[in-house]
Amino acid sequence: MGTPSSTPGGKTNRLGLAIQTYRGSKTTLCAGCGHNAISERIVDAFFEMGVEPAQVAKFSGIGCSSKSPAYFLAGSHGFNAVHGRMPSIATGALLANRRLLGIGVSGDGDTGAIGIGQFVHLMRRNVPLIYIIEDNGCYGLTKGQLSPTADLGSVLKNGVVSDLPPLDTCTLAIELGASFVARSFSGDKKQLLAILKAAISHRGTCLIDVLSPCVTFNDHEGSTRSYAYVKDHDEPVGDVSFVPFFDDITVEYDAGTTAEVRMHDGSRLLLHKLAADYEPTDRAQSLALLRDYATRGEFATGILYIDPAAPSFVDLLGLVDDPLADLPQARTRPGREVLETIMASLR
Amino acid sequence: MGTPSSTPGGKTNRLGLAIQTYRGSKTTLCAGCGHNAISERIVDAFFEMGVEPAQVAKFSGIGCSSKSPAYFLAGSHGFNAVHGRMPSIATGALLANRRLLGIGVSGDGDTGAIGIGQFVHLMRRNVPLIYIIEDNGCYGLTKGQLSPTADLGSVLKNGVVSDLPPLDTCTLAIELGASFVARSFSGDKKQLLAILKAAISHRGTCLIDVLSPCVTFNDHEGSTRSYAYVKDHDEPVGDVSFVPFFDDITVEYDAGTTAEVRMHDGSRLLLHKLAADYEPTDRAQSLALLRDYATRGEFATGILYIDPAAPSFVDLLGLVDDPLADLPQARTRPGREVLETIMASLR
Amino acid sequence: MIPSDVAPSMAPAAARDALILNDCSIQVATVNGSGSQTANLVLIRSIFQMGVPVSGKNLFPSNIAGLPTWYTIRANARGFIGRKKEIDVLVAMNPETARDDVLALPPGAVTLCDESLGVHDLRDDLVTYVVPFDALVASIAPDARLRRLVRNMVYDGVLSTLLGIERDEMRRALERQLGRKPRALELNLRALDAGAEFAQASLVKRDPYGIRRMDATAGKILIEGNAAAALGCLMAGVTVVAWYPITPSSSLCETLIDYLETYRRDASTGKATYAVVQAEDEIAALGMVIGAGWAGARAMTSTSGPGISLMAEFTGLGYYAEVPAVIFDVQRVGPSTGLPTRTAQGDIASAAGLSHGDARHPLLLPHSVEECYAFAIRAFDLAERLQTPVFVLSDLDLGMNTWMADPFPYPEVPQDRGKVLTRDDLARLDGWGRYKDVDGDGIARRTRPLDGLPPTFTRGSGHNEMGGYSEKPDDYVRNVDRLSRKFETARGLVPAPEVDTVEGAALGIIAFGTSHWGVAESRDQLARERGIATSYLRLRAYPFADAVEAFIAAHARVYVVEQNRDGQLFGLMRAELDPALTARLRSVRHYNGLPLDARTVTDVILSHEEPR
Amino acid sequence: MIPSDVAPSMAPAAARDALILNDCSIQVATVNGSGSQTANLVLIRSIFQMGVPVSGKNLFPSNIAGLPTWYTIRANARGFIGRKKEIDVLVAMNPETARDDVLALPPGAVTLCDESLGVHDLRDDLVTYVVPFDALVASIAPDARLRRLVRNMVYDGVLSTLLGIERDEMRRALERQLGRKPRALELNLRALDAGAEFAQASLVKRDPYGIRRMDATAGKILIEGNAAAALGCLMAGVTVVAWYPITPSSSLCETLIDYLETYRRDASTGKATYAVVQAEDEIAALGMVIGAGWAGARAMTSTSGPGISLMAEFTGLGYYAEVPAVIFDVQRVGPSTGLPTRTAQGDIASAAGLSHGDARHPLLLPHSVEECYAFAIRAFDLAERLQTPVFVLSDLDLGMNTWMADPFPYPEVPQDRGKVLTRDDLARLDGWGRYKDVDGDGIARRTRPLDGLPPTFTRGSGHNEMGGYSEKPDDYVRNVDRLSRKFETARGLVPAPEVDTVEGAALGIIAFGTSHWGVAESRDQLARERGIATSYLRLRAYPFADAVEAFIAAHARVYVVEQNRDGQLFGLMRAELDPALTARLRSVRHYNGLPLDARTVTDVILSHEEPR
Ligand SMILES: Cc1ncc(C[n+]2csc(CCOP(=O)(O)OP(=O)(O)O)c2C)c(N)n1
Ligand SMILES: Cc1ncc(C[n+]2csc(CCOP(=O)(O)OP(=O)(O)O)c2C)c(N)n1
Ligand code: SF4
Ligand code: SF4
Ligand SMILES: [Mg+2]
Ligand SMILES: [Mg+2]
Repeated sequence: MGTPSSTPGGKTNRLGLAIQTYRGSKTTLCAGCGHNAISERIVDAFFEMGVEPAQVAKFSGIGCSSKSPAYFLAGSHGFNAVHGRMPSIATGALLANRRLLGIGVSGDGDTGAIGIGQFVHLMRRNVPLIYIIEDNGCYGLTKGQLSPTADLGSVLKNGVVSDLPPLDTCTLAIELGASFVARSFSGDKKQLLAILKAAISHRGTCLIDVLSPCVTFNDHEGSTRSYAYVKDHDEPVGDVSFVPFFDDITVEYDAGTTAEVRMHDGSRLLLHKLAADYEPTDRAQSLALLRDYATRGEFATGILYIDPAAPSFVDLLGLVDDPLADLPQARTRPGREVLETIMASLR
Repeated sequence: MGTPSSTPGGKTNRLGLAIQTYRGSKTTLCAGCGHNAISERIVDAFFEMGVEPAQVAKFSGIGCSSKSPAYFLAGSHGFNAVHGRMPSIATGALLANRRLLGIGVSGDGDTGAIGIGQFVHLMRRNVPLIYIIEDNGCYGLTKGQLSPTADLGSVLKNGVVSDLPPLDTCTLAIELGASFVARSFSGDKKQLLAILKAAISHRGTCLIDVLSPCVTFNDHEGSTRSYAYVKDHDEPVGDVSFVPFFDDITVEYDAGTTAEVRMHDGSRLLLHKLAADYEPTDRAQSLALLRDYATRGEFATGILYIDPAAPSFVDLLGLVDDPLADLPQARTRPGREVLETIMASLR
Repeated sequence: MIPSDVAPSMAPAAARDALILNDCSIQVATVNGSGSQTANLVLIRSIFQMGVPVSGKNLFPSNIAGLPTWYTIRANARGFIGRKKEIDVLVAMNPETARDDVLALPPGAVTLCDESLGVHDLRDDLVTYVVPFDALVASIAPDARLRRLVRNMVYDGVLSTLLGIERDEMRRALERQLGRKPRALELNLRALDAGAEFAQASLVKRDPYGIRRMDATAGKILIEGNAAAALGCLMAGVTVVAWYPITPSSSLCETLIDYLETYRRDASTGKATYAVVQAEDEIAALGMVIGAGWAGARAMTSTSGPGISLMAEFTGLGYYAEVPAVIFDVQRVGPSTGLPTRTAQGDIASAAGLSHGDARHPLLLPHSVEECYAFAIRAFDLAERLQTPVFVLSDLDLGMNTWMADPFPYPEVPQDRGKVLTRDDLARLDGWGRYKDVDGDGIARRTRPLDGLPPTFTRGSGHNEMGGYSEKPDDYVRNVDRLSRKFETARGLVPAPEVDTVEGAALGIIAFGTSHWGVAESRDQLARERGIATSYLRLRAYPFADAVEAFIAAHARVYVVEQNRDGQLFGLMRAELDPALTARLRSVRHYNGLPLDARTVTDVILSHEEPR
Repeated sequence: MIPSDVAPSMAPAAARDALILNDCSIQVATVNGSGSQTANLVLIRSIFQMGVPVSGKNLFPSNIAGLPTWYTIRANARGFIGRKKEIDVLVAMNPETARDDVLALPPGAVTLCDESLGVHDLRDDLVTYVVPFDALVASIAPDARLRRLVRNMVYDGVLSTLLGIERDEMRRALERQLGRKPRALELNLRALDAGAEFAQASLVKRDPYGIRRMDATAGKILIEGNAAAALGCLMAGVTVVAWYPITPSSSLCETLIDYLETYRRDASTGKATYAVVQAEDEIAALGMVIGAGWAGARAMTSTSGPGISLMAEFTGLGYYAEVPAVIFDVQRVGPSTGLPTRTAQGDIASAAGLSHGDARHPLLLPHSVEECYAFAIRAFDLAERLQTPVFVLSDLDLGMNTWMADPFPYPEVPQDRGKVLTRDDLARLDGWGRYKDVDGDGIARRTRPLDGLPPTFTRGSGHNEMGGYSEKPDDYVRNVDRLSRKFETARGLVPAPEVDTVEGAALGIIAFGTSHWGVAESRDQLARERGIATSYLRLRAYPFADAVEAFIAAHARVYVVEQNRDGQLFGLMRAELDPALTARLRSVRHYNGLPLDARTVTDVILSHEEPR
């Protein structure tokens, strides 16, 4: 059973492949988890763009989010690394074989906490990788601790309040040199799909921060439908080990408008979709815009910044056209005369 | 022999201490190294502010810069940690004893490369620490490799060119939540001293990026006086293990103006001193300004951003007034009745 | 309830007549996140309340919801509450695994399953009870969503009847769980009754297992090892906690945070007498602990394998710069991410020598929740006494599972803050040097910032006795030789092994931590089944006490039992003890991620002792 | 130069009449950054050019300029070019250390010093030559700045006369260094002459040391171990290099970069057939290497102790997910920052088992620049053959110092890319599984992305033979048991020890890496001075070959010589080998940061063999 997709079956893409080819194994994430919706959009995007699955390498760290590469593109190569260190693994692999199309999936904990160092340097290098943060403001897999992207004021199950300013990974990415920076919401099928398709065409780091609700642990105080509420307000459920089933949250809204999304726990998310004529090529303007919306408590969504001409790390290193991994010994082991020259110089 | 200081001897400060009390042991850094000038300004600042040396804790990572805490404030406590991890050591110590006045010295490699993760999170927490980056754009102690703050286009001795955008630690610090962010030049005695004194009065993270020339390894191609030039252009020196002696570079210029500083290797640094009436309390404005100058290839110097009201990490944690380290057993070991209550609840 | 509906063999008396009393393992196979925790806790608690020694182990997947999970209860009158290899009673609730679960049972085992699972006639060598779960819950809960929740309580009811677990005790246990939620309580009570009454009405007892009231748990508590360790930290007077979440250690710090919030706010001001930081990663967590320890706080962190690897560099700093730190390692299966929700004792080798270069660290090795508590307290004293990082090596089985214990004693020994120099000391000492060995025990005196004593400059680079920077060969040697001497001092300070020497036993067994539970029962099996007497040394710390060599010397062959592939303790012993003695050692290793069971130990020992 | 000025005893013939020919250690004590490298290289090169076996060791501080540094040359006709404990000839150039330097000399040693240092009459049991450096340089260099630079060449000149080092060879060596800088060359030649002529004119030879032309270096090269390893990487065909600077390993990657730039650009396009990344830290460096190795590149990194600690987690991933990687560890003194510019062999224990959980890694242990080169090549083959991280453990002494060697042979064996599945293989295999042990050697077949073969999903979490995610106990055990089997396979593939069994010797010595040099000479001392014959096993890799046990079995006592405090190799051997044999092992440890010298080994062995 593959991840269901919104694209009707039967159709094939320009490679003649059916959408099933782009699916992965059955998800083991919670029902209603935003991460699942993102996997579906990845399936759609690679299908619609007609990418050969075997050309793709999937990377991830550790977390619920980082599990998702198993749930899309079963026909692609996958490397599920250690916590927070996906960027270095991806960098090495993409240098070793420049023909790979790299897509990395990380979480806000995986990227924002333990992995922020590698994040910073991957962005700076503009490594050609689609880097998706499935951003739920918490640590899902370890059961709901606060992550660095948690909103100021969000509350842990045990009452701990997030009292530090949230990290804005998009702002950082733009500051640091990523050449494609976008933000979306897991439930905005159309926008997310469009962004992913654009990212597939871009050569350089594509940082896509996707707000993605954790239905099980994201628990905002005061919410009337939060898990804490369910637990503490004498509903008949009463078992802390019970994970309720939720449906996906979806949203559709127009460019230039703001949508209010209600999360499973009752909290709200304000999304502002950039206007259709927004020109995302001016770094300073993008940064100002992000800051602007953040001050208003809104998330600007869409492609926030893009520099199509920025040289990627592979370009910078001036690599040969063939994958380094494929070079035969004749091209990687210098001849006898080279060794002899060197030896002579040391005599 | 202590670090010489510009303040005339003989005088004492409000504690009745002479400036010698604020000096450290003899520097082992190269003659002319900007780091030495910074140590001198630290001596001056603590002397002039009349800080009790024993109240100060000095922290550092590893690097030439990170050696410098030994060269100032011999009467203060010091912890020279491991490479890139000074922030966590300082955080722990300052939580353990909130009365300590913390000053950390790091390098651009120590902070910008291996230590960028801890840097990000220290800034975010607004830990009450004066965090000085002695920024020379290279790794001094390991003999001149490029650091992440190296200017685009700077060249290593072996010809490797820095082709990645430099990290701007001030921009990052402002974005991340530091409440006091400044930039200066090691040779600008007046400005650096003023900034340090302001930092001593501030409670929260003070990030001070001090441009500080490495006279031995900072080697810009094309420079007519660079070390590479000396080595390759047939001057009679000819020994690669020779480290020439240089004098300190000093500069004095007025607020609101731009100064061109000639480095030992012949390269130039453009410093723009913020106008006297610059209001550094608007985050967005500070960020825009930084970006502006950077685009023009200039460094804005002065206090770039300050938020005097931001709660420090110690405030956020709501610690008791006494240092945690000093709490007697009576205040840290709950009484028998507590244990009994807990035991009863587990029966 | 009409008396005549009760099948005669299922009267309460029937259970009392069971052949095997108070000795069985019960496994509930269910789905992660489906909410069986209440039912399982009620089950274990009610047995506990009946005075029967019991333990509960949760075998769960590394995800949040939807995957198979197994909860296993072991009840044993004689206190053997380690994992039993064989499942005696299976409650099959998970359609995905039911077939495999049933096929894996030993002949004669009991299954309790829903007809719809289609497993009730898979085998004819089992005692199978078919329970119509759907029908039973439908009768109590009209709402479909609620049905999923109370479904689990039904099996508790059935088991209560089948095994003779007193329903009143189940009710009490349920009230304890859901007392503050009347509606939940009522519904669950109804489910419990429905299950129990169905069993009385429709099932004929055909299995030999029964639970009967006894008196082995009076006054005892039930607690997980992580909570016990957290309590120890609380009572030790921890002041700085820096941690990074990781299974199976997270609940240690999370429980500690709860305790601190509740019991460690200053009475007058409400302010915190502690600081807790969720660090950005394990490197930072240990850095904060070392910074805090340097400044004089009692500081700790807790983690698991991957975190231990990341802490290697800072541990070396703590060792070489001599800074106290307490590190809990709740071990899981490695290497790398491994099996994050399975238990192991695989970090002992890496923790003992963590860091590049020459470094050795004291390890405390608790085997029980009591020791999690006591060793936590002891770890802080040792860390400050020895001015070095001290590890407490627990594991998932101990840390996250529910164990019975005597109530924890209030710590009677005052905090040992170690050799912290006072003004008077300073006056007495002639020429204090931070790293001078005045007492010959390798432990030098330290100062703390702001105590008004001469400052020190602490560093991970070379230093001389006075604490000054030094690259001199002799200074280095003098310093690290003193560190070796200090480690010798540690040998005498860490918890001594617990030795049970049996007169005339040729065989010895050495184990540590949770391996104890399998070993204790295995010794019983060896003695009862084969008449093989064994002595036993339970190691409680590293470095090894002299008693270890003495123990080996007193036995012809000594089995070293542990839960890792490479026989890490065995290797450490061979490396450090007299080869004339270590020649007698044999390695028994168990490393499939499940808690060690007695039968495995017995089988391996017999394969050596009675080879076919 | 007027012939009559030459003191008769100082004619070239005088040196030729020296009592101790071609066997001395010369130490130049100077200040870091003062530019003595040219003079020292000329000194060592000229001796080398005279056909005399020689080595040069730089003892430098962990800073850039202004602190004491010592350069030591060892010349020995019989090839014993390890560090000599005693200094025979001291050139005192550093005012700060001159007093200590002179006081530390053994009686009878030679000092060459400036009058202004005030050390020439500190002792009367030395042969002291006073040289007026200031006056001599003033006569050649008018500019004060230049004087500082040529000053060093003056001592070369003096030594040339005193020891009989042919001045023409010095000139040749100088031309080689400064050939492209005529002015520098000219000035330095003048300084050389000034020193030599001063000595001829004014000094009377009173010491026994001399260098005389022989023929033991013909065709040989001089190179540092790091450069040799870099050459090995170049010839191995490395394609991805990720590194982070750290002393003493930086020059390995830096030299490699130079070689790659020069010799590995595509002939037609000028594009790079390699990628080099200066990573943000060691964690990222190894991550990139593992990512690249996974994708099929030959990838390497190099580091030293602190980097090894930081690489623990990723090394575990490489081991468990089975990804090739080559890691050079140029060891320095730990733990923590320790003594960054001093040598040690202190990482062998941590590298062997790096990672939490159960993990074992092959280690290659070069003792010479030849082996740095050869083992670098071999490491890539082994890493790909074994699909695992392979460590090459060099050290500062080997890596950063200048060693004599035979020219390196061109690699005749083609690259071994290991079991990489081709389409044909796939057709032949029935049911390929990424982690299936088809050949029984523990090594499964892998695919590489874009080879057009079925993709794999690689992970550091539990997996089954098919590469699928699994938490099943049996899958885990089967997998890690295979990894153990693979390690057994490694035992047969890594470089075998080099054994020199001496008929009738009761004593054996085991050593590895640079400890070889002290041991080789110590064996000579033991034989010549005490008539004690010793056999010798030089370990070249871990895991231990069977020959190790055989060697121990053949000797009554075996000394394990190594450069760390804890006897790490000794401990590893005791842990893994038969205790009946390891009872014969004795540990000889040297750990003050200086390269091991023969006398230390001899003294320790004699203290056991001939106790007073
Ligand atoms: C070194 C290390 N530390 C800690 C962990 C435990 N851990 C696993 S996932 C995770 C956090 C995941 O959070 P995030 O990246 O936001 O992913 P989510 O589950 O929320 O999708 C942590 C801390 C680990 N696997 N490795
Ligand atoms: C874990 C680790 N990696 C590498 C090193 C080697 N190292 C010492 S200092 C340094 C860089 C210092 O650069 P910077 O912080 O800019 O200081 P500077 O010397 O330029 O003042 C490095 C890489 C180390 N000590 N520890
Ligand atoms: S715990 Fe949260 S993040 Fe993880 S799978 Fe469930 S809903 Fe998604
Ligand atoms: S090498 Fe550079 S940074 Fe280091 S002390 Fe010398 S001048 Fe300063
Ligand atoms: Mg998350
Ligand atoms: Mg620097």
